[in-house]
Amino acid sequence: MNMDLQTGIRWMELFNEDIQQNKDYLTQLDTPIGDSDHGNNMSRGMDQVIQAIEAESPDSLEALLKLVTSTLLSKVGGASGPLYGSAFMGMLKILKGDNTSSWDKVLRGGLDSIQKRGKAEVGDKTMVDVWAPVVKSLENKQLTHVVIEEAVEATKPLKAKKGRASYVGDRSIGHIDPGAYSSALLFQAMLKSEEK
Amino acid sequence: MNMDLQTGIRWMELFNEDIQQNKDYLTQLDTPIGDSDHGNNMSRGMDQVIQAIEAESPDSLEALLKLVTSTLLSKVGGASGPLYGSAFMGMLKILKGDNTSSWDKVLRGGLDSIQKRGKAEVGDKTMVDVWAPVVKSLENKQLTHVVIEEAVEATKPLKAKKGRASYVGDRSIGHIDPGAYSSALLFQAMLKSEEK
Amino acid sequence: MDKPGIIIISHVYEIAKGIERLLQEVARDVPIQVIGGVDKTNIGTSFDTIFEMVSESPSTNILAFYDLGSAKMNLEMVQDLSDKNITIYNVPVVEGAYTAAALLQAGVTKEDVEEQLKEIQMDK
Amino acid sequence: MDKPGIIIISHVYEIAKGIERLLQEVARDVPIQVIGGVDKTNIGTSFDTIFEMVSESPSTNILAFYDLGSAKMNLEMVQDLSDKNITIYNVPVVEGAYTAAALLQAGVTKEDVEEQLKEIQMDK
Ligand SMILES: Nc1ncnc2c1ncn2[C@@H]1O[C@H](COP(=O)(O)OP(=O)(O)O)[C@@H](O)[C@H]1O
Ligand SMILES: Nc1ncnc2c1ncn2[C@@H]1O[C@H](COP(=O)(O)OP(=O)(O)O)[C@@H](O)[C@H]1O
Ligand SMILES: [Mg+2]
Ligand SMILES: [Mg+2]
Ligand SMILES: [Mg+2]
Ligand SMILES: [Mg+2]
Repeated sequence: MNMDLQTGIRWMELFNEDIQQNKDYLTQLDTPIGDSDHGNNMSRGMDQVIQAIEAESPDSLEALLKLVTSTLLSKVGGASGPLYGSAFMGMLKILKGDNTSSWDKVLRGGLDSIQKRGKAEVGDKTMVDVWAPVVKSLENKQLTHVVIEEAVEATKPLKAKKGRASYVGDRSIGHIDPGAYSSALLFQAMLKSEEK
Repeated sequence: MNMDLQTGIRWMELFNEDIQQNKDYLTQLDTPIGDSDHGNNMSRGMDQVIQAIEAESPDSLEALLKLVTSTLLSKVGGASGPLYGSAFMGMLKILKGDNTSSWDKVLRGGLDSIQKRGKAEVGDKTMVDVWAPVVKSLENKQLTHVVIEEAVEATKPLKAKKGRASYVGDRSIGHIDPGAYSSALLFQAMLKSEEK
Repeated sequence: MDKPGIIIISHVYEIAKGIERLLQEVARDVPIQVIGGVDKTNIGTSFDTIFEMVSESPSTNILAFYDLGSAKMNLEMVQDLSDKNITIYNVPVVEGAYTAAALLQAGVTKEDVEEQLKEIQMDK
Repeated sequence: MDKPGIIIISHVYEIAKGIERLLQEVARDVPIQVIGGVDKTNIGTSFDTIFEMVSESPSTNILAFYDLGSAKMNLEMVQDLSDKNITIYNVPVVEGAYTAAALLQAGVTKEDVEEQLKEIQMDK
């Protein structure tokens, strides 16, 4: 995966479109096992990201990641705010350490930050259950749209151990995790941003 | 102790006077180890008791106790509301079971109700630390003003195990318990009601 | 109505109303009633207002949550004097009521809710 | 100002304001600041508002309480990015903050308050 400023901006634009289109679905997912706001949270956050990109015209990939970090942290609301904020902060940290880092290394940094912030493990039925297989597949140069779809479907039978879904215990089984779904959209958009 | 309707009304009048005179002191006691309202709580409650006696003219000791029970329960506010309400309810229950019950038996019923409601034991630094020695002394026909004074002073070195005072743990040591003090006023008034 | 309902008793009006909002967001089909303060401005709890709310409640199967011990004592007196089936839980008022509300909304039985609440019991 | 102060982060405006009232009644000399909701009407927590409150707080030695996990994550991010000394307690938000406030008012040290709070820790 070759990520640069232009691809990154394209990534965010595609992700925003998918978020806006899937806003109601994300909210639906967040209803039986949450507080019915993940769609609104992500819609608000990504709308602000696009506005910030237009207003600030970031001139490097690092500047873009910094903008995405602070915007998502401030504007998403809900648990996904600090989590996506941490994700992009973790990605930025890898790039700042070595701006020749491979993209899988950068995403690994993002995943590490999500796990450090939210303390979720694979299998806890969170966005980590999409980030982990996606990052691993990218490390093995085997990331495809199908990997991402399967990762999100695989959250369905899990019992939630983190977040608001964990309060309903066994009743979270049989439902796709909303944050996993928005992360799936993130990575689908990432693949699409290179495909043009 | 011979308690009847007239003595009982005199008891409530004397208790009310003492409560109103000691309102600020009770509030002071409830400040380092509480929320500074015991004086107001008891003042409001006893003022309502006197008003209710004037309005309803109870025609028996049982009717008086019933009036005192429901007024204190409804009007005192704070923990002392359900506790004093339970106390008089317990007293009423003994009298209803056998209206020739000795007064110490009646008060024992009141103490039992306070302990059933609040789960406090002797030594927990509550009103029970005045009720218990007072009831016991009365059973031994040895109740005097000094017994009551000493019981309330004896709450000073105790560490609170119940109520708001228990939240400050060791810091409750060295302070007289407010509910113990208002109960001391109750029993001082009871002795005085017979002394005329 | 035998469907389980939740009541919240707080010493403070705003705490009760705030918990009501928090719970309604995740449990819109669960009957939730709250009382906070002896009234809107004064901190404390009142036997009378709790008894009135319980008596008028359409629920006969009530899960009750409270903040401090004096609220519990008033609740227990209402429990003694009311025909309704009221169970009082010694759990954190916000976190416990939230857990119960989310579980009831998810269709969990009152008995299974109680199993979950046992895990967060506290000395109160 | 090194005197310990309390901050409360709730998902709901009224819960935060209500806890503030409850604590002020028993801890009038303890600095207490609260934030509830992303604003007065919307439920949630905001890194920005928490960071702003902490930055403007006269307290440098802060005991922090929160209701649900997402509030904790925002608090932890503020902890990372602020110079202030902030300790976050995984205790019931009402009962834990009340305990801390009463103890601080009684002159107990922050360390001894923490010992007491350990007894009511919970998975949050
Ligand atoms: N501790 C955590 N670690 C990782 N992901 C989490 C954690 N807590 C919540 N999430 C993710 O956040 C999503 C919910 O986001 P959102 O609805 O925006 O927040 P909230 O639950 O505060 O309303 C969940 O579906 C889950 O994927
Ligand atoms: N569980 C209990 N058992 C017996 N007495 C108690 C108990 N809890 C509190 N008290 C008494 O109530 C008194 C406080 O009364 P008050 O200030 O009117 O109520 P609150 O603490 O709710 O403000 C205490 O001093 C104590 O004597
Ligand atoms: Mg949500
Ligand atoms: Mg939310
Ligand atoms: Mg008091
Ligand atoms: Mg009070």
